[in-house]
Amino acid sequence: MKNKSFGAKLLSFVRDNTVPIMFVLICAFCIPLSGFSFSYLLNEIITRMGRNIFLILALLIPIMSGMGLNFGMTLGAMAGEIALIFVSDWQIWGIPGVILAMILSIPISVLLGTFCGKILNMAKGREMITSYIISFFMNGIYQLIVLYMMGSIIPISHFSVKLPRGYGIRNTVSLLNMRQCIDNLLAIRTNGVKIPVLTFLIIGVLCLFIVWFRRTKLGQDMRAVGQDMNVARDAGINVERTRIISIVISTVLAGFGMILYLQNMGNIATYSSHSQIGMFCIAALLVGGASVDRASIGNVFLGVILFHTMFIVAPKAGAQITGDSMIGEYFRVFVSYGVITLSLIMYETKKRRQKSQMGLQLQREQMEEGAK
Amino acid sequence: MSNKTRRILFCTGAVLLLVLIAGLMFIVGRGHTVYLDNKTLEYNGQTYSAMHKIEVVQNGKTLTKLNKRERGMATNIGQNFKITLIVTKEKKGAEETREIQLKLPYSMDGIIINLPAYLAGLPQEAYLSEFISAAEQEPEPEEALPTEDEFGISTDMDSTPQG
Amino acid sequence: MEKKNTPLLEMRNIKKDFFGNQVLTDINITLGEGEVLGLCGENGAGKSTLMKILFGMDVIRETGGYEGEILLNGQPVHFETPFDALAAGIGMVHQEFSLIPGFTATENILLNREPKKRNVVSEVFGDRLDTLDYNQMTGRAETAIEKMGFQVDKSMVINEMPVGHKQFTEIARELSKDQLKLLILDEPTAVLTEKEAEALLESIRSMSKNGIAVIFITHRLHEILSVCDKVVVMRDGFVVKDIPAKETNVSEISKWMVGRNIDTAASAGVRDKSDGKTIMSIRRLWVDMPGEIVRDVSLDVKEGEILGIGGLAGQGKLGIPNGIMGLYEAGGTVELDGKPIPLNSPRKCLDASLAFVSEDRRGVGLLLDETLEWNVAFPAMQVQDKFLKNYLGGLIKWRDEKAIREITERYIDELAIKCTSSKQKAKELSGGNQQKICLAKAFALEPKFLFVSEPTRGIDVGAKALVLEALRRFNRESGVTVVMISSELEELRQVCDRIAIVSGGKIAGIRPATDPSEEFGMLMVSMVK
Amino acid sequence: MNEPLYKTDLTLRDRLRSFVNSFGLPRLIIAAFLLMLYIAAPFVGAGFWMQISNTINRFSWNAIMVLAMVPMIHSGCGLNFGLPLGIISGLLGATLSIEFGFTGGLSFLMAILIATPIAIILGMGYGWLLNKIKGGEMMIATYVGFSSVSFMCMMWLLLPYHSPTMVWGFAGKGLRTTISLEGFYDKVLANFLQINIGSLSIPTGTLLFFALLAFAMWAFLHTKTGTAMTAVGSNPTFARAAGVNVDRMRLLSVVLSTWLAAIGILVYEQGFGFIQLYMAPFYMALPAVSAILIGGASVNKASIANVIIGTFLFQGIVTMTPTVMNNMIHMDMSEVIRVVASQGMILYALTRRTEASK
Repeated sequence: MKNKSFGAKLLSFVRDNTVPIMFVLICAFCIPLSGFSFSYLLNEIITRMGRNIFLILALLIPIMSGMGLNFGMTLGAMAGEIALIFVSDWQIWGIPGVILAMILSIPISVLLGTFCGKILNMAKGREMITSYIISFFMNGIYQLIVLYMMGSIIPISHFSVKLPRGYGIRNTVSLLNMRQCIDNLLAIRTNGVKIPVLTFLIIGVLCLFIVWFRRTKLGQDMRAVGQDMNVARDAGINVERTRIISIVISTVLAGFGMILYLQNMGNIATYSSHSQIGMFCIAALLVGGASVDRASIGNVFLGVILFHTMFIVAPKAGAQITGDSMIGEYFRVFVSYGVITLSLIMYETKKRRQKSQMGLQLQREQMEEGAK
Repeated sequence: MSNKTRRILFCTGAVLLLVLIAGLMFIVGRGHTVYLDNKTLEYNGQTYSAMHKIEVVQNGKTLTKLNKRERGMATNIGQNFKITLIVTKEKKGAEETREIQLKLPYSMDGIIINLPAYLAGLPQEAYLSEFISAAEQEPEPEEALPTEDEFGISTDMDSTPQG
Repeated sequence: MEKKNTPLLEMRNIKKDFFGNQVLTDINITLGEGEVLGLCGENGAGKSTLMKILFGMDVIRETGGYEGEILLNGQPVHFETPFDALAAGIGMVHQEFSLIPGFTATENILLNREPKKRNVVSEVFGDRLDTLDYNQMTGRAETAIEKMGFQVDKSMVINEMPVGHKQFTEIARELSKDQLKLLILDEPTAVLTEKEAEALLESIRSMSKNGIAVIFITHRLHEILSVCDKVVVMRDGFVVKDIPAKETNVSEISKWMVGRNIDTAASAGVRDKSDGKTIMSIRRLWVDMPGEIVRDVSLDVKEGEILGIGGLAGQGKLGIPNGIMGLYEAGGTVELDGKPIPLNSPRKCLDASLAFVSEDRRGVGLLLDETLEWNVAFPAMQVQDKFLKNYLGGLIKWRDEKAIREITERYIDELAIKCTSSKQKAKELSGGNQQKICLAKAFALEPKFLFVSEPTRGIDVGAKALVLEALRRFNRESGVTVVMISSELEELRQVCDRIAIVSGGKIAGIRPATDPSEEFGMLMVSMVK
Repeated sequence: MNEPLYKTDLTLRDRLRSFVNSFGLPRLIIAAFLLMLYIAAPFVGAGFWMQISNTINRFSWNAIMVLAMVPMIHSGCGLNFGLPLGIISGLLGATLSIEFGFTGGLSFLMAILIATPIAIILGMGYGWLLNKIKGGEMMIATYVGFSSVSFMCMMWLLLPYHSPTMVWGFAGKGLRTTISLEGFYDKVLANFLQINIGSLSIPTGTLLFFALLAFAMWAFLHTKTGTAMTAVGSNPTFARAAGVNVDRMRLLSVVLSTWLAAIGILVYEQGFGFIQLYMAPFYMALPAVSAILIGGASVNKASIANVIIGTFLFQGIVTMTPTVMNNMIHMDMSEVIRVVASQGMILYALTRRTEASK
């Protein structure tokens, strides 16, 4: 009985962790092919961890409240970008600039998050596709504001930000003056590996916040709403409001995350930085073994490491195998989408697998009765 | 009800605190680019000639060494501009270390400071002037707007910020 | 523990109608502190409506409120929402579980009433950011479980619990409310094993000792007798009997439940077809229809008869036709005219000339967004290639709109369906007319054998008679064998030749429709699970 | 339970409101906006007939891809966000036809012939998948589309194409991002019976081809199978109880949709004059989805009229906004308007309650 259960355990472990295991294999295969040195790889991964983890953590709370993968985190990213545009226009540099941008992003994020949450409440049961379309819709509004209203209606004056035509923001806004200001403070450098200690501290604080948040009344309500909206409503929990709050928190965190991300990158690609960020964060989270209805901080860390290792080594490895560097580029894009597709399929099939078990049980019962 | 007023109090307190921090950051974080000139300047009929060499040190790091008629650049966050100058007045003359500290005007992005004039103790309007960037005056050729495909949705996957 | 002066609960002259349909008339109930009241009655007798009124459920308000008075401790009360009722000390355990599947028993017991601790953040953002006090939660859950007297693992996640324990968790939740004075239990033993049910009765007794009054709704009459102080029997929206439990017995109660004041005789036209040909034989059928599970049913249907299947709700009578027609997973053997019918395949059943009018009119019976024409003609078109014009040697099967309109109009006339035209959308019709469309749909198939499930549910009296008459005519004129499933025994007795009663998922007995109602009543409660 | 309502004693305002409700406010705004554009066009100097013929041209390119939405909406699979899968079949047909050396009108025919089996096979796989995940179709369809496009990005590089018109000149392998169709099937349909009156030019052939397919679709929906498909979408339980194989109907609808998408992209290419590979099909589902919604369809109801009206309105906005807006306010806000209008429309449709009324 015992050794059998070990085999069964192994099997169920593999089944529950298909995606991470697949990624470990891909990475194990690609790393030697890419020929990168260990310290280079480590440095890259640590940089990307500092850059991305905060953003990905923003996804956890909507998952907790049963709203699935928040493709609407793009909205938070937009809020962060708008805040950063203002800050660069005012020429606030360095860490004060980052702090100011974060404070500035809060009202914008809250506004966008409330909007998103309200719409998602109208589309219960298909939150994901709706939040996905919301991100496109808001992208249009974002363009309207940034490309046409900034400089003409909203005061923007600095030449390094504004387009020469008099309104609109440049394609790229340089953040040279706050580039890696947080990463570099307290950073430790050894053997060509830079560890951005302050960034990790901030991430640590956020992790603590999430752990703490789960133990609050609101966190408990969100978990209840996430598992069964009707029961939660019957118990007197304001379901709609709880869901909106969860999206608002996610949006605000995504805004902060985007600011941290961009201070590391050192410039804003005004019209495209945010457009793919949701997709990459979601892919990374899923690679870490999360699913549409369950995700932990551990998934986030594992996901970032595996996903970005793949991201770094794939182009080089692809070039090694096929002689064409574009193959690897396309491969990693394919894998990102593939992972999300796979996770969505697994989630949906799991939802309906539980059915038809009762029938088998009845049949068994009757057979037992017949045998008596 | 007192619970509610208490909450409102705390809430406004928190908002005020954030606004306060934002305001503080707004002042503290203002960045300036300071251009340091080692150039001869005429002021009120007097000539203040350039030094032979000035070494500019900021936060213990040497930023630049200026020979005659040269311009150096320093960046500064906030309005307190503090540098150390190691001045050699004439060729083979003695080195003289001067700590200087001056208030930068908030509204200026780029500031030119004429060091000989400053070292001579002239008033502010003499040594300090605003730097107007060339880029700001001549409009650049229109930047390419975001590329759109037939349907108006950007498909530039390759320009993902991840790279 | 009886205090005669002011009873805990007094319901006076409660009346309620749904859109002119009187469902409760002059209900008077009194209940003292710590008393246990057993409430029984057939489905549709008005038990749940009464409890909904008492518990302030939204449906009551949305359908125009109720008449009469409810007094709690002598004070008149009027609950707008269940939360008002809860605040006044009334708790209710519903038939469907209201539990969060991924939470532990403790978390569920204290759902939305968790003890909290203040902290810095909650001072700013409000008390929803208070942290939960887990120690106190465990303590309070423990107290509630102790009060109940049945040990439930308080740290076990609901998902992993046996069904009975879920039920007990719900009860513990109600008990954890300090203000609780009256607990309503709606068929709590339906999901319990015998042992658990015994434990539940024990815990009801202990609640009563602690001064909590209990209203106990169940179909298991012996339970009522063993635990209740008094029994209230309801029928057709009236209280027919209010009697101390000691003074009655199971057979009396079941008689009151089904008996009519004027015992409508079974229809004059009852025929005895017992020596006729067996057209359908069902052997060892099981059906997994949630809430209507069928276990090991064997049944023979004679050609040309109208067989009624009756029984209390949830006992499995609906599962029989749904299982045979392949709508729910089923097993066993079914033969029609000696030929076996494959289960789990609706198409094969329809091909074998079976037809089914579902009890779920809006979910299964109709295409609400389509025209009446489509609704009537669709199955016949799909199954028997009727109402089609063939082109290119049958390669193209074109819808024959004219034939479809003709057949629809024929049935609109025959069944007196009220509509603006045959092109009207099905969702715009009233319930009775929708039901007639469902019948028309089955008639259009011209079946040899027809299942009709709850044909009169939710329709008014006039329409009821028309529908039943149409069925009877269809049986007499076309010689079609009809199996009619209904919760209303009187209705079955009017139309059917024989009536089978299902109880606990099994056939409890088959009697001619002429047998007295009490016989059927006994059968109904005989094997209740 | 409610007797049918007879709307006779309603005030004008009520009627107006019920009209707005049934038609949908966003749709009304979009139609009014387009009307305004047409009225404004002559005043700002944009040639009216030019605009009309532009709109008709773009209509003829896109209408079939919008038509591809119809079967899946009918069978209750929702909006086909997985359209790129069908587009890929079309692209494979197009490139293979050229690779095999067909030219002129024949290359178009061969492209259709080659694309058909590919579309059927991919559609069957896709349909099988969608049957496994009933209820979550739209999100998964979106990502099936994305994954397949990014997978094909690799394939375009790796597949052994050799035709010099298609591969990168310097490497000798790997397909180019855009391939000119000159000498192949550039405008083969459009030039057939083309009508030119002044600045108005009508691509009769393409319109006829669309009309043919639209008629076929209309006819299909009037057959026994088509009726079953509609019933499956309207109420799957009813259909099952009436003996219809729900899964097979859904599968058929997905295959049909995929095939129409394949044909749609070929017609688009013949009008546009180029084959666009790699990431080009990525977001092609969205305009088609919003077009049919603008035309009056909902997530589970659509008709041929919706296709025609919707494509016309959508393409009208696409062609009119840049010129008219540019001339009016000297700001090219067309992209923004397009994005906001089309995504807003999809969002509106998604937030409507769409389950069959109960």
